[in-house]
Amino acid sequence: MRTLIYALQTAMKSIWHEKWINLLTVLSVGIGLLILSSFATVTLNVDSALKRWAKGFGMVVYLDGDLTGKAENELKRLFLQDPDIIGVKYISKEQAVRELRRTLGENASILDELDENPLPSSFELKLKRELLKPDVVKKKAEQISRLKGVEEVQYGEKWLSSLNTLSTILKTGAVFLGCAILVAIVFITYNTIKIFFYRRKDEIETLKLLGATRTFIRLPFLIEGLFIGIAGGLISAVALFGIHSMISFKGADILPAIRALMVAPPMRAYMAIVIAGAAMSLTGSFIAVGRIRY
Amino acid sequence: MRTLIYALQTAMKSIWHEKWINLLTVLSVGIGLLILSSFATVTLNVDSALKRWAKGFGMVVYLDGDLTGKAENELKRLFLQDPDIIGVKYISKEQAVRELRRTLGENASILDELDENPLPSSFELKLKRELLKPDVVKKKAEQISRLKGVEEVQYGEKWLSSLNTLSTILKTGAVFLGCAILVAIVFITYNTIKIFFYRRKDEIETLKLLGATRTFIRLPFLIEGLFIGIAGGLISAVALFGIHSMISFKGADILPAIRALMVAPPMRAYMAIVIAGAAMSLTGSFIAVGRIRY
Amino acid sequence: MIQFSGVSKYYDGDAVLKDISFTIEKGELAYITGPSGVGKTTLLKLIYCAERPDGGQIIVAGWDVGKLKQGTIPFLRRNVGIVFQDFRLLFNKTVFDNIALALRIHDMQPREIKETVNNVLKDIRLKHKEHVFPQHLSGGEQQRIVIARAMVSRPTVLLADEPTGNLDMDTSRNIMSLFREINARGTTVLIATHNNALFHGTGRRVLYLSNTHIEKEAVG
Amino acid sequence: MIQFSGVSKYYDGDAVLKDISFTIEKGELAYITGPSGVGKTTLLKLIYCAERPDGGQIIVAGWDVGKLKQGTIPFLRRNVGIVFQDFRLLFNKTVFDNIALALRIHDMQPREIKETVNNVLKDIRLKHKEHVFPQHLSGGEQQRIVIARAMVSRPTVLLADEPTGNLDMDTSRNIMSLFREINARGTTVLIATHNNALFHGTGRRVLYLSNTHIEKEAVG
Ligand SMILES: Nc1ncnc2c1ncn2[C@@H]1O[C@H](COP(=O)(O)OP(=O)(O)OP(=O)(O)O)[C@@H](O)[C@H]1O
Ligand SMILES: Nc1ncnc2c1ncn2[C@@H]1O[C@H](COP(=O)(O)OP(=O)(O)OP(=O)(O)O)[C@@H](O)[C@H]1O
Ligand SMILES: [Mg+2]
Ligand SMILES: [Mg+2]
Repeated sequence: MRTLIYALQTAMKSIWHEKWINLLTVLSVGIGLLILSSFATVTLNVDSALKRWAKGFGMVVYLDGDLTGKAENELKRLFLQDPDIIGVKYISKEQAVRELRRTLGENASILDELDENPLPSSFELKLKRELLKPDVVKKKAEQISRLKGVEEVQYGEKWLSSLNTLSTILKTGAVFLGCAILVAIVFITYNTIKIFFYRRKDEIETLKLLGATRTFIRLPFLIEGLFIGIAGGLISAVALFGIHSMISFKGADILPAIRALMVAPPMRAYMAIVIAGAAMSLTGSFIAVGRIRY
Repeated sequence: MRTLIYALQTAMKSIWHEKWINLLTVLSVGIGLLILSSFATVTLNVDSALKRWAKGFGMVVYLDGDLTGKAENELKRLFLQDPDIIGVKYISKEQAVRELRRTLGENASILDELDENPLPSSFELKLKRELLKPDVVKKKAEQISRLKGVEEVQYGEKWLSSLNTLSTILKTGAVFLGCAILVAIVFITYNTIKIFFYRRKDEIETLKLLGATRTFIRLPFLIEGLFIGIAGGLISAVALFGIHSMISFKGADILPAIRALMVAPPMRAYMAIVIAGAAMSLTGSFIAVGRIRY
Repeated sequence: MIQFSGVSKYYDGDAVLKDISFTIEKGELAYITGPSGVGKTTLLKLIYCAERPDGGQIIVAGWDVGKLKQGTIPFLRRNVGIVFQDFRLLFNKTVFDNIALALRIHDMQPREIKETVNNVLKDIRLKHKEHVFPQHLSGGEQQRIVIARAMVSRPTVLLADEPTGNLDMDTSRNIMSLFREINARGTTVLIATHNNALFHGTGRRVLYLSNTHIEKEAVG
Repeated sequence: MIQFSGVSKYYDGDAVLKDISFTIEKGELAYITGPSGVGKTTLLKLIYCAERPDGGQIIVAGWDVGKLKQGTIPFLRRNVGIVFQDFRLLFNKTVFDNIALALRIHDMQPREIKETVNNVLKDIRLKHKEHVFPQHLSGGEQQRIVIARAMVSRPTVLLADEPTGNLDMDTSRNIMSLFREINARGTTVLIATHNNALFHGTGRRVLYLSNTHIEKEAVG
């Protein structure tokens, strides 16, 4: 108990005495954590955006112009029974024209001149999320296009594969960057605690000879490392919150949808940053202090 | 001269002897430089993309349907004389229909049913780059819309202001991140060199008493710092090149335009990374070694 | 209290101590002497477990020192006060804190520490240097601080390695009487020195070390 | 060679040396003595500019030491060999490299360094410990290495602070004859010690330091 108090005193003295180097360490750790957590947030956001898009991803099945209502119903039943398809939406010729009119906007007046509706009726199918892999979708589309009464199947082939690649790239990048920064943070703390350790090397040698236990020797360094990690974590949590708020505030001017789209890191995530910082710094300190041999 | 050789020997010995900590320092410096240069590259790319878009930014001036050819020519002359306008393109009713046809794609057949062309003729104006500020463009648009024979002026108001904000945010972010990482890199080297310095503190005190000059004492540390910076810079230059190649290769699958759009960092930029790394690390070492007082 | 039975110690294949046996009883004050490089410091290091014997058995205050586990070593050392030949003072702590440290390690209460340290500073006549840093002390003053630190925790065994190497005759006499005082209070004291003057006429036991073995044992 | 004129030195307001004047001629071998804490080390430090005088003038080998610029200090020190009371050996270098360092600082060629160091190692009878690290040497052996390092660069002035504190009588005599030899080759030698036996009967000049001033000057 008195050992803990003494260790706290020693750590506090050292933190104050070496305030500049400690401050820089805390800032470096904070910057590292901030980059890490920002990148994680971006990945999270992009991924959730991708998921949303994927959710909205549909296949459009254009029907033969001369298909009877009965045949159309038959097809609909078929689609509804298919376990891979989770959503079936029928779009009649009339709805198709209305949509085109909306797309044309100002120029919609040209449609008034038409005598007959040239657009086909269609189904919009939604596939199960699990199936949204480029090749699976392609196979499904071919399968459907071979059905009787189906004129053509359209889907965003390019986009689907792009989204998949982008998501993979981002996640791989996040893992790599994460590891790199993790190592860097552990190392930065290691480095600083090692400096303190070397500064007190003679002292430690003497303490050992005077009968100090390992805990007595190590504790001040570990406390100091813990402090650095927590302080760095807090700084980066605050900074992340600030940046996030700023972007969702400023960003809303650019793209009003951004506010709805953006996933805010939950409270737990902020705590996780601080805890991660503490854990990394503590690890660094542990390695820096090393095995103490008498 | 012999001092330099001896310093090189000492530095080399230290680099080898402390290879792990040196490796970690080099990696940390490399990661920092990589993040910095990646961000700079992204900013550069986004900025250049923005500039391209801005270059393509045009105002569309729709004309009254009943305007005579002479009146149209009069307007054109007016636009050509305006120093703010650098490009004037006339789009006749017929061209407008052709463009719409292309936009409609498959559904273009509906246009066949039209007896008369309902689209107005128009001018596409390009403004000087310097004027592409949201409020300036707005004023210009109002001014033009007041001209006789002009039905309406359209331009991407939203987009223009978005691009501006995005560019500003990115540049500010780059500057902030740049400073933060610069400080972090200088600090990481400082830290490592300081460890070496403390390890040899007794040695240095003794060297001073034996009559060693400041250069003799300092040189090995500076050489070691320089080595760390150059190695870190090389690592991050190679990594940046790799990532860039990978993205422009993989990315081309997603968005073929990406290859044309992407600005590759020039050879000079890679050299700059190495030099910047060396400079930062050298600065860190300099601070770590500090003023030597006898 | 200290018992060597057939102890040997080799450095890089060369024997420094070979088959050494002797016993220092509880409450004794004894000397080890011999020329430079004979192994006096090595012998003391074996006692406080800074070196391990290559053969034989060492018992100190009931501990079998040669077989001590790493984690147990601190507890042996708390019973052994050491005056190091190379001082080992902490230059970033004041004289007071240097001595107090030995007591902090013993988990003593701050108030008690203060009193005890002040007393011992008076004993070595350096109370006025209490708040000074060791590097601002003369060699002799530093030596006295080391002695103070070794005895402040009232160890059961006190080892002193060349405790008067930096002291003039007057101060030496003063220090030696301090050792006698500590010894009188029950502490076993073992002093390593090459200075015959220290033990001449004291009537204490002297072990003469010479070429890896104890050449003779006599009364000083 | 060494000339003090009215030199004073205060530490925290207390005078350690006050209005001290003396001259050591070129080629002389002299002693400074006095009890522990009297200021012997301080006086030597003033000579090699580790401390600055608070008054008076010190001339060493033609340099006005008190007014030396930071950048010039190394060049003074290359002319002064020092045997430190606290040794200051480098524990991460072998005995050979410790001594060679003094020559590297002097920008000597590697081949020449090797020869010179080997010769001096023979002089102090530690050639067999050439590749050993200092922490593996006994106190007395370390002391001899420090002496070797101080004289290997053939300085014009040699300062020795308690050079026999860790040595037995035999080794001490050996070391003292080394000093006489160096002196005979033309080096001015100044030895600070509290050990009267060192200068008794040598016929050399002895300065007795006592309570901030030179109490008397006599022939040993
Ligand atoms: N760690 C070590 N490794 C190798 N050799 C060592 C080590 N420690 C001591 N020695 C050698 O062992 C011998 C005895 O050393 P020790 O320090 O015990 O002598 P000592 O009697 O204390 O001498 P002194 O009076 O000079 O202090 C010396 O020759 C020394 O060089
Ligand atoms: N840097 C310093 N700051 C303050 N006081 C100092 C400093 N250096 C020495 N002193 C004090 O000055 C006095 C003289 O010290 P010095 O080391 O010169 O003595 P000395 O004659 O060498 O003694 P010894 O024989 O014990 O080595 C001592 O009382 C010491 O405490
Ligand atoms: Mg010894
Ligand atoms: Mg002294």
